[in-house]
Parts: sequence; C-alpha cells; structure tokens
Amino acid sequence: MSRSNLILLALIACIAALPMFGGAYALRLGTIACMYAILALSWNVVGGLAGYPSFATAAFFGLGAYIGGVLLARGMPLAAAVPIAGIGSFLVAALLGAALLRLRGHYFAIASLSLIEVFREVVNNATDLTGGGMGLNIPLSASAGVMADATFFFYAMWSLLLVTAVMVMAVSLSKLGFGLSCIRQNETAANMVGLNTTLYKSIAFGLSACFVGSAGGIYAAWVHYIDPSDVFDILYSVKPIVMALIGGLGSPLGVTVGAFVYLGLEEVVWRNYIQIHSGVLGIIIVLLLLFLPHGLMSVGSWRWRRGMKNA
Amino acid sequence: MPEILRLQSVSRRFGGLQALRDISLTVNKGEVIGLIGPNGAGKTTLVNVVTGVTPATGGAVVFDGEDITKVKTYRSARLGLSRTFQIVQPFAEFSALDNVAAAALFSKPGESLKAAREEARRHLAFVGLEAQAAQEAATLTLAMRKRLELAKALAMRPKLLFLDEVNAGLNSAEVERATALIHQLAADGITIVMIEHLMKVVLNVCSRIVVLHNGRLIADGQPRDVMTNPAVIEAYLGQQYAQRAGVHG
Amino acid sequence: MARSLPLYARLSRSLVVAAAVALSASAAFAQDVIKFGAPLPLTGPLAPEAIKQQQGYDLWAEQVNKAGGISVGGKKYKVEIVYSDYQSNTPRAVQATEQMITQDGVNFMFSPFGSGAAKAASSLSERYKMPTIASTASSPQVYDQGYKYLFGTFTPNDTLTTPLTKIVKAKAPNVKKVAILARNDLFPLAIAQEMEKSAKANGLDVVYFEKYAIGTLDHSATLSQIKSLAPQWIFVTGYINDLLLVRKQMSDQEIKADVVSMIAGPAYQEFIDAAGPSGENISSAAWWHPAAKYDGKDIFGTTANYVKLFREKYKSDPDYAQASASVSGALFQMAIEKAGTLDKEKVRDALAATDVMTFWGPVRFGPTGQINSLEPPVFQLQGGKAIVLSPDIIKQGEFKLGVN
Amino acid sequence: MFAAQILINALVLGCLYACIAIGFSLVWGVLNVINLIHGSFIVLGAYLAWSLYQGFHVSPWYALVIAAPLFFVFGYVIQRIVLNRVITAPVLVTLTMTFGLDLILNNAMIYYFKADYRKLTLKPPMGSVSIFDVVVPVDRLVATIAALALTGILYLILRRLRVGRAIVAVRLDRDAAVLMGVDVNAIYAIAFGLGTALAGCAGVLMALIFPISPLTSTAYLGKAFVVCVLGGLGSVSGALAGGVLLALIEGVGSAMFGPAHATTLSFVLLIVFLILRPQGLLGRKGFE
Amino acid sequence: MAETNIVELKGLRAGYGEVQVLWGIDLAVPTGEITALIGSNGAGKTTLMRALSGLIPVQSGSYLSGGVDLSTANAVTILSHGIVHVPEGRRLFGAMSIEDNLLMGAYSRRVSSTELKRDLNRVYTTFPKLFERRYQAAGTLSGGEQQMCAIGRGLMGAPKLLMIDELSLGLSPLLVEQLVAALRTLNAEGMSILLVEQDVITALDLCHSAFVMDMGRIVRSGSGQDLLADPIIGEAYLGVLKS
Repeated sequence: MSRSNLILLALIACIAALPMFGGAYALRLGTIACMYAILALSWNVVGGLAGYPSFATAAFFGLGAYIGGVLLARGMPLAAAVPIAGIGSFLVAALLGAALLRLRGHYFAIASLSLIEVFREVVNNATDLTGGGMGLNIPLSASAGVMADATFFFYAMWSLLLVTAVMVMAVSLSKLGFGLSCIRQNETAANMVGLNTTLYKSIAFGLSACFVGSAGGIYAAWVHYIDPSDVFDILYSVKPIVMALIGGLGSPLGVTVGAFVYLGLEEVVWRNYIQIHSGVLGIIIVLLLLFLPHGLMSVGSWRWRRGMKNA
Repeated sequence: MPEILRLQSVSRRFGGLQALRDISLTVNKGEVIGLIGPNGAGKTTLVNVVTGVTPATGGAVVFDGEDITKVKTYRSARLGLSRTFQIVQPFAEFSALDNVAAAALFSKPGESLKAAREEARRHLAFVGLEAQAAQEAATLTLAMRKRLELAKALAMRPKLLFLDEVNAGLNSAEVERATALIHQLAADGITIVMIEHLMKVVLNVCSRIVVLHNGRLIADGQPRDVMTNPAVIEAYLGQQYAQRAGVHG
Repeated sequence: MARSLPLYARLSRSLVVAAAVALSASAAFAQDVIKFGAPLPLTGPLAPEAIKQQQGYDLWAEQVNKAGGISVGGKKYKVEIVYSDYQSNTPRAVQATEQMITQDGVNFMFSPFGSGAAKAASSLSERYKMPTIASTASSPQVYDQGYKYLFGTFTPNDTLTTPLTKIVKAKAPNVKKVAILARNDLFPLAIAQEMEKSAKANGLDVVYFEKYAIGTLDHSATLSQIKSLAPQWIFVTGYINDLLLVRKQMSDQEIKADVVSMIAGPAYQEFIDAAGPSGENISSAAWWHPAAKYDGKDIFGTTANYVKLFREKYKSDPDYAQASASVSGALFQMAIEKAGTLDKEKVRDALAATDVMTFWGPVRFGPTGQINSLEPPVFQLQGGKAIVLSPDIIKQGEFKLGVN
Repeated sequence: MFAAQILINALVLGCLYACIAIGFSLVWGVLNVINLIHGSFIVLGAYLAWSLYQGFHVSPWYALVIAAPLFFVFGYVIQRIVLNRVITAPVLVTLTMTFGLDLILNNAMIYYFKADYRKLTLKPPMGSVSIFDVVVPVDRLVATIAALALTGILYLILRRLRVGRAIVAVRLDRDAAVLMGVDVNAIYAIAFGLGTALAGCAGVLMALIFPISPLTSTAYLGKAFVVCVLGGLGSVSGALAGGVLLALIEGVGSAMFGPAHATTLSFVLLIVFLILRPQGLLGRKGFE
Repeated sequence: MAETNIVELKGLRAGYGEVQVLWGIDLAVPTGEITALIGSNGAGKTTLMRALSGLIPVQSGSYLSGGVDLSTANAVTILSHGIVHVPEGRRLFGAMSIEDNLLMGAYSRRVSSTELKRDLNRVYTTFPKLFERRYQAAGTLSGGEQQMCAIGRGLMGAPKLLMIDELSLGLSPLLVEQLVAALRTLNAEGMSILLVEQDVITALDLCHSAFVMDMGRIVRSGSGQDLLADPIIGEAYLGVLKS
C-alpha cells in the first residue's frame, strides 16, 4: 500500500466525522462532495488509468439514478435498489464499451458524449416506466427527521465513496490495473504481449459505470424526484474531469483532493457571484489549464503526469 | 522439419497501394530466416499481417496448424507468436522489469503479477539488463530498449519470434552482442524470422533468406543462392550494381 | 437592446440593493427584517422564468418597504429577499433551499420554479417546518404528499384545459379533429395530457398526439404531418421559444386551422411581441391575466393597480408568472400580519386559514395546500392584444375562429 | 405530396445544418480541436443580427458583412492568446479548455442579453412560395442560398487563395506544410478565425429562422457534432452531405416514429457511424 | 559573392527529445555540386536532413549557409535562404491537385502570379507528365509521378540547395534514370543538390562528392568514384557481396 493511498484512506476516514461537526447543510455539501469524489474516482479508472477520454459519466449516473429510482418507486428497499443500479450500469457499460472503446481520441470522446443524449432520450420516451419528461417521484423513506435523514444519506454516499476508493486502489494494484496502464501507454504493444485489450477496457468501463450508477441510485433516493434533464446533465461528465485535472490525473488521492477543492471553489463562487458564477467557473478552468496543466498534485506524484500524453 | 507457419497467397492493400501481393511462404520449426528487401518492400507489413496488427485483404495465414488469418493480435500472441518492433514500443512509464513482466503476465492466462515479475527478472538477465530492472523504460538508451524489446518477446515463451530490425541504430559492439543473443535463442530451438538490413548479421545467423521487393516475394532459399540471384541484386542494390556484379562475377 | 438595457440596469440595481440590505441586515438591524428565500433558475434553460419570478418578488418587496414594511404586533419589519441561482438544476434547487433555511436563516420560503423542483424542495420545508409558497407549481402531485407547510397559487392543470375546450365546443361546432403537440417536459406534457382528456370527454377526435424533445430546433416534418391530417384544432404546449418556432413554421407551411391554442406562450408579452401578426386569434389559458378585475384586500389592491405599478417599474405588462410571484409575497404578508408574529407554526396556520380577495383573484387553499378558489381565464390574441373570453365576470370579447 | 414536402423541408433544413456545422468542421479538421464554443459563437452572431436590425434597422444581409470580419478577429485572438497554448495537449485538455471558454462566453451573453427569447421578425415578413402543394418559406430559402454562398466562399478560399491552400496543407500533413514554410500557428489562428466567422455568419442567418437565446447554443453545437461525424471532418462537401442526411433522418424519423424520437435516432446513428465509418460519408477523400 | 560551400556544418548535434541521433556532424556541401549522403538504415541521414531544414532543432554545433548562421533558424527562415527539403516518402498533400501541391511549394515566396506561372511552366517542362495530370489529386499518382511532383514542389521553392531524401525509393529503374537525368540538368543550370540515396551506385555515380554516415557520425567522405572503391562502403553498406 503506497503512502498516497494511505493518505487517501485517512482522508476518507476523516470525512466520516463530519456529522459530529456540521449541521444538515454541511451534511448536504458533504454528501455532494462524496458523490462527486465517487464520480471522479470512477472516471479515473477509464480516463486516468486506461487513458480513454470518457464523457459518459453522466450517462451512467442517469442510468443508475433511473434504475434505482424506478425500483424504489415500486417499493424495493434502498439496500437492494442501489446494488441493482450498480450491476445494471456495469452490464450496460461493459457491453457498450466493447463497441465504443474501439474508437480513439476525439472519436471516443464524442461517442461517449453522445451516450448521454441517447440515454436521456430513451428514458424520456419510456414514459410508462420512467414518467418521461414528467420526471419520476420517489417516495420518501420513513422520515425520521432532518438530521437523521441527512446523516443517513451522507453515510450511504460516504460508504460508497469508501468502497469506490478501495476498488480503485485494488484495481491499480491488480493485474487489471497493470493491464490498463499498459493500454494507456501503448495499446499496440499491449495487444502484442497477449493482453486482451477489448476485454480489459470493457471491464474498466463497466467498473467505472458500476460505481457511478450506484451513486446515481443513492442520489435518486436522496432527492426523491429525478427528471431526465437533471440526471443526464453533461456537467456530471465534465466536472469529474475538471476535478481530476485539478488534482492531477491518475492518482486516486489527487483525484479525490481535486474533487474537494473544486467543490469548495464552486461553493464559494456560487455564493458570491450569483449572476456570473458559471463564467467565473469557466475562467477557473481556463486558468487552471493554462497555468497548472498537471494539477495540484503534480509536484507530489510526478509519475502520473505522463498519463496525460496518451489521454 | 515440421512447418510452424504457412502463408497462402497473402495480400494486403492500403487504398491504392498494394503492399503485399500474393505471398506464399512456409516456415519450419527451428529455422532462422532472414527477411530482407529494400525500404518499402513490405517486410514490416508482412509481419503486421501475420501478427494480426493489420488484417490481410486476401489469402490465409496458418500458424501451428491453426488458421489465424482473422485472429486478433492478443490471441496469436498467446498462441506463441511474438515479435519485436522496428520502432521500439516500450511501456514508457513502466520500469524495465514491469515491461517484461507485462509480457509474461498477459501471454499466459492465470499468471499472477508476482510470478510474472519473477520470470521477468530471468529474461532481463538473459538480455543483460538486470542492472536496469528498476529504471523507467523511457530513459533507457536505444540499444537497451532494443534488448528490452527482445526480453519482452522472450517472456511470452514464443514458438515463433519475429525480429524487426533489432540492430538498426546500434553500434558494432552492440550488434555483436545482439547477434550472440539471437544465436543463443536459435540454439534453444526458437524459430526466428528476422528483418535485417545488416547483411553480415543475416549471413552470420540465418539458414534461409527470403527477399521481398515491391510487395512481391522474389527469392527464397539458401543465403549463397539468394545473394547471387541477379533479381535480388538488382532489387536490392540497383540495376547498375547488378550489371557490374555480373561483369565482375 | 433598447428593451434589455434598462432591464439589466434595474436588475443589477436591485441586486445591489439586496446586497446592501444583506450587509446591513447582518449588522444592527437584524431584528427589523423579515427574510424570504427565493431560489431561482437564473441560469440554464429556465432562466427566462427566473427573471419573471424575480420581477414579481422584487415588485412586492419594493411596495412593502415603501409602505414601511410588514407590521407584526405593531412593529414594522422591512422585507428582504435572498436570491440564489440553482442553474435550472433540481438538486441545486434543493441544495439552495437548504442553504437558505440553515445558513442564511430566512424566515419564510418561496419554492423553486415549476412543479418538479417545488416538489423536490418541499420535503425540506416540511422537515424544517418552514412555511413555503409555490408560485409556479400546478401539478396536484406536488401537494398531495400530506405536507402541512406547502401552499400553492396555481390551480391544477385541468382548470386551464377544461374551460378552453368548453369555449371551443360552444363557439366552434365544426371542430371535430384535434392535434396535440407537446414539449416532452414536466409542465407542457402534463397540460397536453389534460388537454387530451378534456378533448376526449367532449367527444373530439384526437388525431395526433406527439411529444417533441427539449431543444428541438425544427418542427417542419411534424407540422407537415399535422397538416396532412387536417385537424380543425391544433393545440401546442411548450416554452416561449418552442411556441414561437412552431408558430413561425406553421405560417411558413401555410397551415391553417379554425382554432390554434398554445400554452403558455400567448400569456407572455414577449410571445405577443415576437409573434406579431401571426399571433392573431391564437387562444390560450393561464391562471391570471392583467385584464382581470379583482378588488383585492392585499397591498396591491385592484388588479388594475397592480398592472399600473408593474408597468411603472418594468415598462411592460405583467403576466401570470410575475403576478403569481407578487401575490405569493402578498399572501405571506397578510398571513404574517394576521398571525401577529414571526412564529413559523402560527404563520403557517394563518396561511392555511387564508380566505381573501386579492388582485390575483379569490384565494383559499384546499386541504392539500393548493389553491382551489381560482377560475383561470381563457383568452385569445386579437389585434395584438390578449382578450379575455372567460370567466364571464372579466370577459372582454368574443371567441374568433380562424388562424392563418 | 406529404413525402415531397418532407423531402423539401429536409433539403432546406439540411443546408442550414451544414452552415451551422461548417466552421466547427473546419476547426476540428485543421486544428484537431473539438470547439465547444461554436454554439455560443452562433448565438452571438444571431444577437449581432438582432441588435443591428432592432437598433439600427440594418438588414441581416448587411449584418453578414459586418459579422464576418468581427468574428474573424474575435476567433483569431482567442486562438492566439488562449487555445494555442494547449493546442498540442491531448483531447481531454483541449476539450475542457473550450468548455471553459464556452462557459465564459455563454455566461457573458446571459448576463448582457438575459436568457429570454428574442426573435428577429422582418417587416414585412417574407412569406412562403408554394409549388403544387409543396410549401417553402422564403426566408428559409434565402437563408439556404446564403448558407450555400457562404460554403461556396469557404470552398473558394480553400481552393483558390494562397492562405486557403496552406490551411488545407496543414490539415493534410502538418510537417510537410512546415517544410513549405507555412507558419502553422498563424494558420491555426486563421483557421480558427475563419471557423468563428462562419459561426457568426451562420448565427446571423439563424436569427431569421430560430428564436434567439444563449440557451440555444447547445442545440446548435449538437447539430454541428452530428453533421460532422455523419459527413466527415473538415470537408465542405462532407458538411453539406452530413447536414442534408441529418435533416432527412430527423424529418423521416419524426414522421415515422414521432418527433420525440428524431433526436435519439440521430444520435444513435452518430454512434453507429463513429464505430463503423469514423471518416464519415465523405471524409478524408476530399478536402474541399 | 559566390561562397564555395552552400552549407557548412561543424560538430552539429541533433535528435528527438531526449534521444540524440546526430553526434557531431562535420560536413560541407559545395556550391553548384551534387553531394550524396549514404549509409545504412538508421545511420541518421534523414535526421540530418530534418535538422538542416529546421524541422527539428539543432542542439549544438554550427550550421552556416552563405555565411549566415542558421543553427537557431526556423523552417521558414531556412527556406528563405533557398534551402529546400524534399522529404522521404514525398509527403505530398494527397487530396490536393498536383498544381496545388506545386503552388504550396512556392508558399514561402511572395511573388507575382506571372512569376508563379513561369515557375510552374518550368516544372511542367522538366516533368511533362505532371502537366498532363495537373488537376489530378496527388494521392492518386503512381510512385514515380509522386516523386516528380515532390521534386517539382521543391523546385517551386526556388532552391539554391535542393535536398532530396531517398530519391529512388520504390521506383522502377527507368524512372530513376529519368529523375537522375533531370537532376543533372538542374545541377548544370547551377543548382546545388544534396542527395540521400540507398541505391549506392546511382548515388555515387551521380554525385561529385559523397559522405558516408554511420551511427550518427560521418565516417568517410570523398569523391563518388573514390568511395566506390573504398572498403568502408562494403562494411557499412554492401557487406553482402564481400562475403
């Protein structure tokens, strides 16, 4: 276990103490932060480890939210609906991945971006199942009060973050991670040494979607109401990438820190610049890319920098 | 000798360019074959077609009794078909050890990363890179990267090994060292097909020479016979040289 | 530009005012201010709606503060509205709501825009026991969750489509076939479904019912198809841009019908301006219309007075969205004054007991909190103006047939 | 007759789609940058036309002439100052960069123009012409002709002018172009400027047809994406083919399956095209 | 004033990123002559040409042309000194017509259209085949025609020194002869030529003087005829016939 992985686990452990200090609003922010950290860490498996510029995060977030939401709305308990959302997302992603991951660079980016659109419209038109454009109402779990509810969903999301982080670390230490790293560095050579790149990429895509989808499932239960344009929002794809870029591509610690730093910045900007916050966000992105292209962690974990070249 | 590889009328076309025309060729177990020809003759394309990097547009490739014409690269690699690249293709961020370990790991299903690293050490030692095991591949010298490429290919326990210009860009001492390695591999019973520009290496190592020119196979036989074949001399060194060789010869 | 510049200037000024108030509020006068939270979709696809909401709230706050404030037990409190942008994104709306309740310490809340976001945020109001008025949520599902703290100023959607169908049925006996085209989005789709129901209930033949995707740029194929079906009534729902586009392409393709209805476009002055002559005879329905003649007991008094004040401030006529925002504020004001305290429980009870005439119309909340006392007007664009056709007490003209 | 009407609709709309996509395609083809600001540039062009018409009664035809140089300079400067610094970075970085720039431009437009919908309504309106029972709106027809003229001008620039040849050369073989003495950075900036100018002009034309709001930028961008992938990158004829194909898919698709499915269909087709024929209908073969 | 050498290199080093390929090249290309550069694959000939045309930076050493230091110059400046590179593999703009390719060759010269016409005609006179197909896409030409087009494109840059990488690669002997004849004519008209060629006899017969490269260094130089008899050529290149 490397030092940065230990730091990450320690960081996640510290976050668990949040309910002791913050009120409901702090817990909401904490839940959102955990959620985005899950998205960013999951994206990192495909984008950071395997070097494929995926914009499909929002597609699988929405898919998971809808699988979870539909099941919850039909009375399934959260503990069953979320794993099913995760597994469903995994299967859909792995199958699609086998076809999409043959594309490289720009073409892959666009195809993965288009997935959002396709999924949204499919959900939109499956009115009988999903409510279509009318959105989907998810019944409140027996409300035990503001704080109890907030704490429950915070810990639900936090646990998923922990599992995701452990998954990402396990992957990066495993044969799978080793293979993905080979693919990022040189896919031709990876094929040449007998690595089934299609299989590995599909698994990576599926794994990444699995945790994103699970997060979507928890999210659906948390907000009680989802509609297609909310959950299939391209920002769910872009923000994790920006977070990973802020933190430094590849390292799980960097990506997680990037997520927290980004959300902190966003909260500040959002509070202080109502009218122009998205512009300010744009300026931050542009400045970041111009002046800190390797992210905050670039000093600490220089090895990961090279990942950018093949990304 | 039993055959290990058979090409039947293999062709490859890139748009308007016919890179390989109707190549038929048999490689027997234990042979060391030199594949030569001027730049652009189609040698590397041939290797790419056999290894599945670029699919053939016509004909068939049979390896060890199995039709591998449409088999994916990673499958043929696991079948025992391995190669080095003319332009070395290391995993640049990996250490030399992990480069070789990757080859050992993925060529055999069920191999563990730990076991693969162990095995990789042996192959690194064989090519004389044990001292560089922990060094990042991108920082190795060209000669070292060429040897790394060889160690990678060996880690896959190949039945048939393609060497694509392993000596290009090396100095004479390095070439001698590489030649010695190839000799040793041949002695270990690995079938080798090598693309090589240095004729002294070809003549030193190979039992048979195959010549490509403009995508066609123009000669195939014993080194002596091939080297005095006027068609080869003309293709390889130019018409005038062929004439002069005729005058002198 | 001529229109937008002063508007922008006003908006930024009101923001400055709000900011200044916020600053001062945190200092000495904290007790003398009642804070209302209003999460708005200032950016993103719903941004045009946010501006209307903000105009409505601002107008009310300005009037109250001009009159000295809300009097609670003999003491005058100034009104301050805390805005926040939730980027047309429902989870953000919920987050903003919670932020306002817990961080900004608002006394009362306005719901975020539309039924979806209002519903999502309503559970927070319930948990925090925060009296909340939804000024733009019509869907009954928002209210029948058994919540005590949520109130709404829009009647259910069928109260728009039913009177419209009745008028068409009475005045246009030739209408047999109806084509319905709806934006695949919460409110437009819900309206379209109500329309389908009421058409069928009235014996009309619904020959076409389709949804179009959000962000559709071109309707020509759809309209060609509708044209080939030759319906006498074409009913389209969507937001202004959709409806403008559909109207433009209808005239491009020379599609004519006895009746063309659009919801919610014609209720908005922008639609009337942009559609120009092509808007003629398009019918619509909304929860309120400036032509209404109510004699309110609220701070605005008569409908005419409200329209006058609005014109003075914004140089344009108010529509139902702006008026609903204003009346929501006025309802809070009356409830607080009646309760004589800022206690949330008491104000909630006062709201629930509301039975008052306003410039918006008679206001009584049903057991679910949704208003049930309103009869929404049906109107038609005639000569570049919206003419009210029903209810009879505010009727301005007769229904005209034929849209070319 | 219904089929003929659908066909004519698609043909006209297809040319407009091509006009939306052509600048995007040029930038993608030459700079290898997926320019997410493109949609906002189009909207900005539409606002320019609207402002000139409402404020100064300048007809959109003159607005085209004003928009072209203005937007060219705008694009040129953005490329030189910002984009060029990351031009060699991987797709992730360039894409995120243009996303950030788009946030800025779009937010600026919302701030300045507000998010409500404007409409440029010509007085008097141009009406429609009908041949047999097939109706074609005149403004669309005129915009289509203008769009074709714009693409024609681009074609001529690329074919006939020295700088145009250099743009094509950089697209085909960057290194060889350097050997010819082409200043690649300057060509990048010029190509980006041209792409921006085309977006601005497209915006002026779209103002005649579609309601104007910063919020429509994503719709334009989406169309540009699909048209490029369907038709092939960086080619004028490809953009035309892609535009018409997309319009046909949407038209026929919405007639057959309902309008809600038309967009889905086009994006599914986009993915299928990407996988099976990433070079597009006319990609790589032609450059013009 | 006529310089004796159009290009003079002293201790020139260059490479790609961290990989050094050229290890101190000393070389002079005399004005008005044909100079050949020979050596095995990977000896660094192409890298040298790329350094000379400014495609890759010179790391150290001097690079003079007509007394001007070009070691830090970019491709555009070097072109303006009349040093034109016809790259290996021709690198034509395949989708552009022959004429457009030729016009690209003149890109860096800001000259009148009449002058361009005249230069075009000169190329067409040298290679009449190109004239016949001038509106055809260059990518559809045969190998020989492509090489003509590439040389023609180089000529459009009004070179003082024309550098050709792998003239005869993939061409039939007849075509090579035609090209060699064309080069002789151009040289007779005063153009200096630097030729990288793997057909050793062709190269050595054509050139006035030649340099042999190996491992990124110049290992021998001399007149073409001298080198033909030099055993080092056999070592480096022709080993085959000696065994």
